[in-house]
Amino acid sequence: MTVLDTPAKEPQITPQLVADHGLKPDEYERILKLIGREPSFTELGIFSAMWNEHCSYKSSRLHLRGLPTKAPWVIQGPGENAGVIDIGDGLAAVFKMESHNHPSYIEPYQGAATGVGGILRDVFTMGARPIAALNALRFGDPAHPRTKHLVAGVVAGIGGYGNSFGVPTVGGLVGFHTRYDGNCLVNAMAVGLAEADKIFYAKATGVGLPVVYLGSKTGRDGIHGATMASAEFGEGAEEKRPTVQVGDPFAEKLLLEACLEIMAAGCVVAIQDMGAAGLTCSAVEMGAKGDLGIELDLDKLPCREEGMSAYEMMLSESQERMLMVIAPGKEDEAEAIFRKWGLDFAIVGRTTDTLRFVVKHKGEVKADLPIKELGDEAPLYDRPWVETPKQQRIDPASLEISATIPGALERLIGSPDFASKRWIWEQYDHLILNNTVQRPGGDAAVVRIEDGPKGLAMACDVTPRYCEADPFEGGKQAVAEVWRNITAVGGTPLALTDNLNFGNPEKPEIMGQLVGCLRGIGAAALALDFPVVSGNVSLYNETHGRGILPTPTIGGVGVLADVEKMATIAFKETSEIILVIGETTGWLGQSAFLSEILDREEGAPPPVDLALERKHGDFVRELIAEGLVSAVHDVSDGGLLVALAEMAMASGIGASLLAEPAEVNPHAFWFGEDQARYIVTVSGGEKATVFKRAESAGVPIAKLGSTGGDKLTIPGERPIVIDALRERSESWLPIYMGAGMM
Amino acid sequence: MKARVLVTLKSAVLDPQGKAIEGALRSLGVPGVASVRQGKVFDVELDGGDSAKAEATLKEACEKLLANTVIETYRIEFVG
Amino acid sequence: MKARVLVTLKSAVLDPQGKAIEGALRSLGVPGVASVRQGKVFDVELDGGDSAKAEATLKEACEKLLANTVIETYRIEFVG
Amino acid sequence: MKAAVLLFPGSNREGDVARALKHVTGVEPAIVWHAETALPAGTDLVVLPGGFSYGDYLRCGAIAARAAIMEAVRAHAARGGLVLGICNGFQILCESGLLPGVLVRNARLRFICREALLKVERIDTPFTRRYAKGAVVRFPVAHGEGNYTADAETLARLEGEGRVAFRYVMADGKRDDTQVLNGAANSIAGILSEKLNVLGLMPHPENHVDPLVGPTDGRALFESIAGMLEKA
Ligand SMILES: Nc1ncnc2c1ncn2[C@@H]1O[C@H](COP(=O)(O)OP(=O)(O)O)[C@@H](O)[C@H]1O
Ligand SMILES: [Mg+2]
Repeated sequence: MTVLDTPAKEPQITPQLVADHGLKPDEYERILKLIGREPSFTELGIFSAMWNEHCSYKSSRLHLRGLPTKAPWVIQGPGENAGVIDIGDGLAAVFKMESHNHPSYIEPYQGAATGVGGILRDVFTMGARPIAALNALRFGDPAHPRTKHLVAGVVAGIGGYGNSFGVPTVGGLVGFHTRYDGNCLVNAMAVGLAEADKIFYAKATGVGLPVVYLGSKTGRDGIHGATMASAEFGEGAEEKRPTVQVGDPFAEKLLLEACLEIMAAGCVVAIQDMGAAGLTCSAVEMGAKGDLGIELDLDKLPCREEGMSAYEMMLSESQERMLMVIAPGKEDEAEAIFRKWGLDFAIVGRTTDTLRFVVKHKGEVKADLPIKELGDEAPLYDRPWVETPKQQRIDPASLEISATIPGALERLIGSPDFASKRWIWEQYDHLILNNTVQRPGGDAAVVRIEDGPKGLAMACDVTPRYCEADPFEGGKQAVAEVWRNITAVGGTPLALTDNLNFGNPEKPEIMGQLVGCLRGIGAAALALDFPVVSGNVSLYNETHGRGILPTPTIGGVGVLADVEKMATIAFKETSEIILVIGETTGWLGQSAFLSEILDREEGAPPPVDLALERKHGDFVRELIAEGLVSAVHDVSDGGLLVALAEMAMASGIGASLLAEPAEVNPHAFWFGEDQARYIVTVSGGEKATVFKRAESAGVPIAKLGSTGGDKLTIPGERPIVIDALRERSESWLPIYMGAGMM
Repeated sequence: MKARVLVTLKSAVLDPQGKAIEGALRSLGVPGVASVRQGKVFDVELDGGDSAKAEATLKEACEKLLANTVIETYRIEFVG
Repeated sequence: MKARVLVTLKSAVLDPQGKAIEGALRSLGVPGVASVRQGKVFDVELDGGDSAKAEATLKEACEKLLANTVIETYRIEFVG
Repeated sequence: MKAAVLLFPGSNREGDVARALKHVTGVEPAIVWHAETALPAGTDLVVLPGGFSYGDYLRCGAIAARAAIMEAVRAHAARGGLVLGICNGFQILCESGLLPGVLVRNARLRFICREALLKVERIDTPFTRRYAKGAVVRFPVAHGEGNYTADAETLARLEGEGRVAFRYVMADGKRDDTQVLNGAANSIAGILSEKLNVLGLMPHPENHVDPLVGPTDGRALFESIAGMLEKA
């Protein structure tokens, strides 16, 4: 490939080339107006990177503005590599979630691995040491020919990267639905710990300071899918420009240690990882945020391959790289640290006072652009959208149900969405760092901070079925469920990160889903004092014109004052009283029961009363803190009986349940998905106290039964043997993955 | 019938293993190694002796399983 | 100068990866594969053009690092 | 007791083992960089921690086994000094020839992180003297390549000389080589050198020392070492 080496042979800027860069004609007009001339080839590449959906959020930005992002404990909200919250004792939690959907579909192992790599880098770029990782995965129908291959590859890739890097992967979610057949979702979340007054930012300060490149060398990884395919690059282009990057967790681990070491040594003024759109995005961001210009000399760039052009260097998405502005006089110290860790270190540019982004290569100026306008003047769309039509509430009496209650429970527990995900999380090292106080399988993971007693609780959730039926309620529900899960372990929820996965925003219905979900997320975040501190948007998740289910994954972090007081879902003793907090009306619309047992995805999803969420959650958290309850589980999809079964399976202790109240349809009572509910157990001695407390707090509470035996029994129904239930739960995934897998 | 399938990373794809091995050889004092790239080799025994059929089988195996053509290329050789 | 080093498991050593591939190929409906064994291949670029010296270098590389002779054997080939 | 924990590029459980040593013995171990050529003076115990040294590229432990510091470790072992290799550390010990055999990919080809039951095969070693005779303990495993393999002759010698220190067992306390979680020959989880001063084991005793995060069966291993050295 010599074509790109000689400037004379750089492609002509034609309408086709502009289109291949994903720029619309009016967007190109905007560029011409902004710079007053035709852009060079390299400049066109830079614009395409800065103005694509991924970097500019041009379809979502307008609506993201409505999210609540502030609270007294928020140190850094959206706008940096990750959000930062104060967790007391001089410490901060740094976290974010990010998608790697498309690469994971193409190359599941590397796609998922580099997704994990990217989010870990976002966290340690801020000066935090990653202490936990989570992942939210959505696959197509298990029967779809590609699903098994994707599950195997994605899980191995997440484990392969996280295990080697040395972060415990402590939680997440996995769901299956035919609407993800052509677009799996891989949303990775990382949580780090830093000293609250030692957070590092992308904003550069100081003129004439060295801009330093660190980490692995630059190759032709991931350079622009669209341009790659274009004819100008000739034969063999594909061989030369892989769109999928290969992750190197080993290099990332070294990069982590080296970065934290030079940060501690006071060498770093500003730092930005090279993620999507690599050098372009990171350099522009550092300069623009600091009101400075940046001048890069690409002759100094450490390259993995020969003959790379300026265009390629600016757009490469090679992994495990960082850009920094180094403090005056600290270059040698910083370099020595990087050399010790065996990483590349090169001064590739300097800050200027010109507010220009200048790129030089082989004695030529390849780009000279106004740095602030590159970001600030990016297109912003108020795309047309239509509201999702409301659906009717489903009346349980109208349903024809042949399944018995025990039969329905067994089917649900053995179904892909509910079956145990042990096969997956056992491939993740969830114990490294020796702080995992609550392992996978509970409501939220809990990770001890340093030697304790404080801990962080974290969880991610979303119910896409709800979001599709009613984006606003679905958005609220996703936030509420995360908040509830953190509460259920005894945590005080502090802040959330969101990962908005949707179809094509140019379709008004899809845009309506995005807008609706964001409003719901905003409303819930506000009502629950659970601000949004970071996030990511992934649009165009569509195949053959059909979008995925709207999937705004929410990841939340909360704090526990004392992990010894943490609650878990397992029943602890026999003869304890089982109570449900919150009201059970038997809401079956969009429930798992309706979908899995009756094969209908219909009706309005359960409404979320945010005031009740808060009241009930605060009440449960108090009970936990005072040690009044022995087991706690939030009630979410699958309803009461699934929650009870999970508590029983986690302990091996069964329960004798009372008959459902006469006014509620039995199936609706046991499987309905009313929100704002928790199941708790108390000893006989504490029952009166808890009831009295509930009454004075105005919280509905009712007895469901008592623990004991090795079965779940409901009057008039066949007993459900816990061991057999557990066997169903544990066997689905291994059997599914077993046949013919590598 | 015996065949050998070589699966290697495309030339522009990062090969972290190869890179680590280069470094190790250098520090072990093995001289003169300019670069190393690591791949996989599959020694395959096939039923029957029809080499055209065997080639077709192996090609199918590569496309479906042994190689991910997004990042890897493969080569089929007959050994005897 | 280019060379290729093949590192394969000794025949007495169990190869679970090979076995898994056999199974996977069968369930994918690829016919006629009797057995598969997986190994590693290293494509090595060497400085200079002296093939005797290159061979010595590679032998040293294999003995010192590339193969674990407890379970593996190696083979050096020159490609051109 | 003076302990030194080696640090290779890509090690990642060095902090866990250092913390466990501190927890049990009250003394912070020294962290020793792989490029050093000598151990700190007076080192009693060398620990090769878990992790993915050099990314586990090529073969697990292969590149680290050739690191500069390993000469010093060899000399320390030859003098009868204690060496403990956990997980990747065990792999490094095998690759360096300090222990026989090799650890290959788990039989089911997947990484596996879970609690495992182990039988303590003998309690007359520097690493196990604080365990009860015939004890069955619970340590977590977290590895993708922990499948211990050696030729028949080596296995026979290890068994004959009583050099298997820990063995995976089933819930009933008995070994079942057909069910062992990673496929290890003779259900071997850990082996000793001839002089019993070098122990390599795949599971992680260092992750089971603190009641807040799980069982505490790993403590006795570190207590054994510490107690042994105090007496000496
Ligand atoms: N849905 C969202 N909600 C809140 N903040 C968001 C959302 N999407 C993106 N952000 C914020 O916008 C900034 C840029 O995001 P992104 O481009 O994904 O970061 P990076 O360049 O690190 O990958 C980040 O601070 C991120 O937290
Ligand atoms: Mg970032």
